[in-house]
Amino acid sequence: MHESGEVDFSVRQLTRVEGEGRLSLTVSGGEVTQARLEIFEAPRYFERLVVGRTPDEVIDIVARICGICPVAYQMSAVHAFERLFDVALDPEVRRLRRLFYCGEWIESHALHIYLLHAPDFLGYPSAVELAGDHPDVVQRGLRLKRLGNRIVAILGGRPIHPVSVRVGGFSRAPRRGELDELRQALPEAIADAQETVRWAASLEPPTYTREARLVALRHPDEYPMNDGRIVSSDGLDIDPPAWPDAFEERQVPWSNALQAVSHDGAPYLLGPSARVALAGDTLHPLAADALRATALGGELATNVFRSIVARSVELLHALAEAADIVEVYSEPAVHLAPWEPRAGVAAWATEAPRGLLFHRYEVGDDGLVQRAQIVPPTSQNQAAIEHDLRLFAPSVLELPHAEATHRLEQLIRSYDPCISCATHFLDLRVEGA
Amino acid sequence: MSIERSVATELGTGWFGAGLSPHALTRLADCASTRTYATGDVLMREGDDTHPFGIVSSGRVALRLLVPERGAITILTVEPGDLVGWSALVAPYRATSTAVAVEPTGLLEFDVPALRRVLREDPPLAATVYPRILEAVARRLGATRHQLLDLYTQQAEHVPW
Amino acid sequence: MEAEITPRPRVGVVKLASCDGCQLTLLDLEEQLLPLTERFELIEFPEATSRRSSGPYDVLLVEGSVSTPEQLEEIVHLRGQTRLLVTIGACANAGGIQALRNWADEPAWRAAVYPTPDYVASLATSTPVAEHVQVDAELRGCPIDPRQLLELLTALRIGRRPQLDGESVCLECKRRGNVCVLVAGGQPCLGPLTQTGCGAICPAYGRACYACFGPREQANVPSLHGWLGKELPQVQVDRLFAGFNAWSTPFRDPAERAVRHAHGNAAEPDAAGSGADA
Amino acid sequence: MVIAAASSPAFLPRGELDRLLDLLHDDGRTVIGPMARDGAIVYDEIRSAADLPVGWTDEQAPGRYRLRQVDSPRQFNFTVGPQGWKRFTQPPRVPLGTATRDGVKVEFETATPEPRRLAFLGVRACEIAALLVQDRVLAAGPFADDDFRARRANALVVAMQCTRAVSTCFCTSMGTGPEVTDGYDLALTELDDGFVIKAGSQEGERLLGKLAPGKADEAQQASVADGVAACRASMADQGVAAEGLPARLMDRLDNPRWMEVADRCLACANCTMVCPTCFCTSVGNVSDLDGAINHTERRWDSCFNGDFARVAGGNFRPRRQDRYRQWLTHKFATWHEQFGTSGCVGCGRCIAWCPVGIDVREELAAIAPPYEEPAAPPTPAPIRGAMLDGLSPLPMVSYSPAVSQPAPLRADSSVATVRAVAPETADTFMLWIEPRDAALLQASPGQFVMVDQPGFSPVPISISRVADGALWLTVRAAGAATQAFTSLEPGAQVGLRGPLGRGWPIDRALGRDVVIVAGGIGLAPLRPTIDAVLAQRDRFGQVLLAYGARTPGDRLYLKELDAWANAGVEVAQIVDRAGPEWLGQVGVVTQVLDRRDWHGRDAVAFVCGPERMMQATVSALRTAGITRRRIFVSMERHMDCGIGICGHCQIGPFFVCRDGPVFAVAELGDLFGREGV
Repeated sequence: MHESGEVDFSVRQLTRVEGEGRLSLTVSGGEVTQARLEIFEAPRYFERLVVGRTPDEVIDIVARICGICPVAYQMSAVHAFERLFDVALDPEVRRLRRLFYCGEWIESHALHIYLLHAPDFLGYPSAVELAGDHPDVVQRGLRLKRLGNRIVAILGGRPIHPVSVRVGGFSRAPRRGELDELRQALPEAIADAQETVRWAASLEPPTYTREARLVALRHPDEYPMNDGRIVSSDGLDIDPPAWPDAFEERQVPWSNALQAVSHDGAPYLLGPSARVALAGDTLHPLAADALRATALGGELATNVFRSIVARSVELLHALAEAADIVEVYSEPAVHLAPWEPRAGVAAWATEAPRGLLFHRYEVGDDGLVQRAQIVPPTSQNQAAIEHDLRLFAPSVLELPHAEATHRLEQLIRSYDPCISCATHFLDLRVEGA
Repeated sequence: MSIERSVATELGTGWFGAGLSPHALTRLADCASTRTYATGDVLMREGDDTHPFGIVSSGRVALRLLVPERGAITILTVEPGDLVGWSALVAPYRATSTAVAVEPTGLLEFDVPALRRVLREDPPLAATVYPRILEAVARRLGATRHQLLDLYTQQAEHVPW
Repeated sequence: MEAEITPRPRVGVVKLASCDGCQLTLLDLEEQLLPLTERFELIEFPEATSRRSSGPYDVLLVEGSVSTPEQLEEIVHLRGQTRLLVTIGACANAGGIQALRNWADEPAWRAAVYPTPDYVASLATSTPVAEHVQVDAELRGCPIDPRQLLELLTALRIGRRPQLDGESVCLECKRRGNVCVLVAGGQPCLGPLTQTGCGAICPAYGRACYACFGPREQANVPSLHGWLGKELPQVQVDRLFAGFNAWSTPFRDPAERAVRHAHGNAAEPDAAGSGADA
Repeated sequence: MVIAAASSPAFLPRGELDRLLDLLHDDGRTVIGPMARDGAIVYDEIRSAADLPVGWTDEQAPGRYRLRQVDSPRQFNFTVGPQGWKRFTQPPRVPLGTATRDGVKVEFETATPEPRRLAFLGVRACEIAALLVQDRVLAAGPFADDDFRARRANALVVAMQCTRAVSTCFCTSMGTGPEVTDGYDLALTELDDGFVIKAGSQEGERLLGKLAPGKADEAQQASVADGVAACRASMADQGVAAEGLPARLMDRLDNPRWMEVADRCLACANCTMVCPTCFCTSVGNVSDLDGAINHTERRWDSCFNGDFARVAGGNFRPRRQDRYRQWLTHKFATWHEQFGTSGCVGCGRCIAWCPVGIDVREELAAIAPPYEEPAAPPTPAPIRGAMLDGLSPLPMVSYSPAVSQPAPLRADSSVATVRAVAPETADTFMLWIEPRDAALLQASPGQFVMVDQPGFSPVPISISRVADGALWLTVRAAGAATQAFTSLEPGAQVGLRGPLGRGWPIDRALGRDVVIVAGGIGLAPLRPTIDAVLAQRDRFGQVLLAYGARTPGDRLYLKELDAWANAGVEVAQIVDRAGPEWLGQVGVVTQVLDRRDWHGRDAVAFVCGPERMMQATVSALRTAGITRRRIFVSMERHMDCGIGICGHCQIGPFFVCRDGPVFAVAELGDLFGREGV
């Protein structure tokens, strides 16, 4: 149909993702010759901003890398330092840290499922229009999102860039009574989340399957968040600080975000789909049942458009686990364990809502950071996204332009990319043979 | 004779002449005469090298400056009892504004060269006259300062919308 | 009811160099979100909607600092498209944490983070929006406070002056009944110099305020700096100001000393950097 | 009864303290007492003696407070913490009411206080003194705060005498402690094994009767006396020279030390927040998205805030040094004139909790040291009611001083309807409103009203005339709220509160010459006086109206100016600048007064306009022979909320909204025209 030679499709900036990116895709004679996700993040040099700062200052600073998942950044950093300094956490504090992370997962997943992703499946430009026809759906999403924010706010003072995470625990632990509000709200929220899984599973995805290399944390007796080992679908199993032994960052001319790949250059996939696939056996019973009921288990890993289901299952898991934690919670004996700085390498990875988040800090004798490396999930998923686009593009080229580009945007949104970066365009350029 | 006397009497009644010795009054009266201006008459123009100096006895004189684009702005009015044209006694003896009668105005006007001569020749007289002129000028200065403050304007608080 | 009779102001939400947290605060208004969209027309908000508009806007909420050549062009263009421009958050108001590079050797930093620095286009500085175009109002904070955002929109709608106090954090801290972490805890708290609006969160959570709402009017930095300097080394006190509002005028001197102390001023030998150390 | 009991103290063994708490609980009281939390002693709910901070003691110094555990059975082994009882008698936030708007209709609903029954446990002598100061400030006279009254009436005071002091304590020099002398229901003194207890009120008697403790033996009474004496002795060298301090302080308003301390002061307001007597507040609005429902709340504010003195006419205390001086002079000097007591009780909180350790004792010693012998006479502070001296009263309009001019503390506006809105000049307009309550029409010339639009802060507006059932208001569209008036349609409703304040003493002008000098919009509050004079022109001597405006176009009431001239008022108009078409006077308003002479004439002057204009006018009038006691000025530009006790409009010992806006220049003394007061 493009016999007239060069046809130039273009749509405006990629929307409903945190941050913006541009994709340029070149097709010659039906062959995709180039598929690039171009990230033009205005560099903010966080790896340098943390140099010369104390561990606690670093925790405040790295949160600002992302307004959607600040807790993840605080968690990877605080665990890295606590491991280097051999800080023994009060078990209640460890539980609070999980509750804290649950809060962010709930807020972030609800945001993406209902406000960013759902409009794709139901054909609306945004949740605002969606709310016009399906108010109950959007209200449910907002209710869930609000509860996630409340959890983070109760523990950390505010939902965005919370303030209480310190090396050794929290600057303040909530009194048991302060969690009553959550005890009351969680049962209804769990019901909402169960409904969310059913509803998400009923959304018709484009047909597209592929095998991908999956990577996630895995812990013998809890669903991966702050703790565990890095495992992959092809047998990798390492301690988080060993991340650099298995992966590396490389820079490509078209992106301000470094891309992470295996040393052999192979892309890999992080996030809900990967976690469900690699650690599904540690899901909360309620989440496991809901997942089983969808009968989509296998497809979650092979059809990226189904990530919304994986995300919903994790949303339910986070709520169910949060409910368990607040039920048994009692104020920790020591909410802030004492610690002494020590020179060395502090490295750890935790599971951000979007996938594995690796931090590595070189700490000097003065206890100040000398060097830092931060590898966000999206920069690790980049290569996988480009790989997927390459495979998926041919199947949409014959579609009407609007539909084709919509599918491509949807594919990218399925990854819930978190790229705090500057404004650019998604260009779909097709050159005739 | 009778004219001079009336001039002297008139001099004596205003604040300017009040307290002046009979001698002083006569000497001043000798070089003064009454004169009337009709509404709209121009007593002097800004920059005039020679211009009248006198005491307004009735009516009102407007002192104006010409501002490009805004036309003639009245910066001060001279009321009965007040001096007009004081610059005639102070170097460079050039009119500092344009003076226009905005009402039929009576002026007790001095023969400036004569007055200057008298003041030069009679230091004691000068010593009683100049402070009075200084007082008038000082009062103008004070008034002008307050006008500069633009007291009655109040800047509205900034509301972005 | 009012919503129908009055025309809906056309609102845009855009970002420069930032973390998205401040614009996310709009979505975090949750139960107010849909009522708001009935009263304001969100014509541009890429993070939330695929419906786009390049203006003109009645109100434009701008997040983020100006840190690339493109952003500089963009903000000048956007100013021309909007009646009111409101900066939201420390990045837009003061340059953000990334403004620390304003005292450092930017190419060296770039080299330290990126193996091939030339691929990256970036200005040497990260600066507040107000350094480039006129700003009509600002919401402080890293991130902004949802109640203040709501007050701003409400005031805009009612036509009143938004009630955004310029007082110190201490008043709200005391109203809340917190115990002063500086006087009773010996923690270096910037609350006395910091503009209120957050609700005195940090002291309420047992830690010192780190001035994420930026300096308040007539912030007496030298006095508090001197007082804290009696207990702490100067570099440590300086570092307190090298935070999310480091580039704000009252904080600049100590912040600059802190950055220079941490980085020196030249490209460092190790600048080939962590980005490549895999 | 009380006396007898007080004279024969009893002893309550430590173990039986819970019996007292149970008694209080049985009376349905919530007991508030000391607790160790977050590194300080704070006041919170005490369920049993176990909640008390056993073994904790405090160390305090300028800018420093530390709690320390010591080996002691005592439960009250500390002095005052950061919080005063103010927290419970005048809480940080108090809902005032709700204003609703539905189309043109408005409604105002005032919140009614329903305080809990409380018992304050462990109230120190200085804190009792503070409660008594609050009583004078918030509960005495017509400006009483109902909310405070209710809370205070519901609180029982269980005092605790101090047997130790810290370095920041100076109650002895302020004469407020350490002995507990009055203002309590029960008073305890802690010994190692228990408490010596006495009653100080009928209620205390009753409780003591139920408690039925044994008598305190000599040894116990002796150790109480010794303990308190030792406490007093320990404060010997850490006081304030309070004798004659008010006059000394007001005499040192220009001391360079004010600038020096301003260099250290952070203006963070902590001193005022922890001060048990600081009472300043502000009113905030919380509106729904449409401004239809607006909740107003009153919250703690501070004279250290940059915008605290931002009132109708601008910000009168822009500099830190102005604010520190305002606080210190009010607390230690003008407070006496306002409330017959010092505002300071010597608790030392402002010293300990100042983030940079500013010590008021040091500042007072440096700024207002005792006079060298021979004592130089301090300039007398302004005299209240000075305006009445030398003016024989003649009955007509009864001229009422502030105290008989009650104004409600709560923002309970009543509904009024807009009859018409019309432009008057380029930036001013006329607003005619009909109050639903006719009482609001009973205004005397010079008074003002608060006009309240739901969602906006109320605006003080001087009444420019009361006629045919409406208030005539002349408004300058200067801010958002006044701007909003311009769009009001006839029939629209607004809230109205007042008439407020002390107006022009027209009755004092009977049989005398009257000089009225108005600058700009300052003519508005003076128009009623002209109306009053013309109503009985023959009862006054010569009447001069000198009216200065910026330009001819900025003059108000053009037609009336001519009418007045024809009715026997000499109307002299003068403008700052004019074009050639203007044939009238040009210059400043004082030129109209130049060379006029009222010496030996019986004249009274009424002046209203911008500060500088009033200053120039007053000096011109004095030159012309009218004394400061016969020159009355309206400080209307200082007005803010018209609540009578918020502190925003304060000038020296006066709250302009209730003591003014009209003052005799003699009353204001050298505060008139002074910068930053």
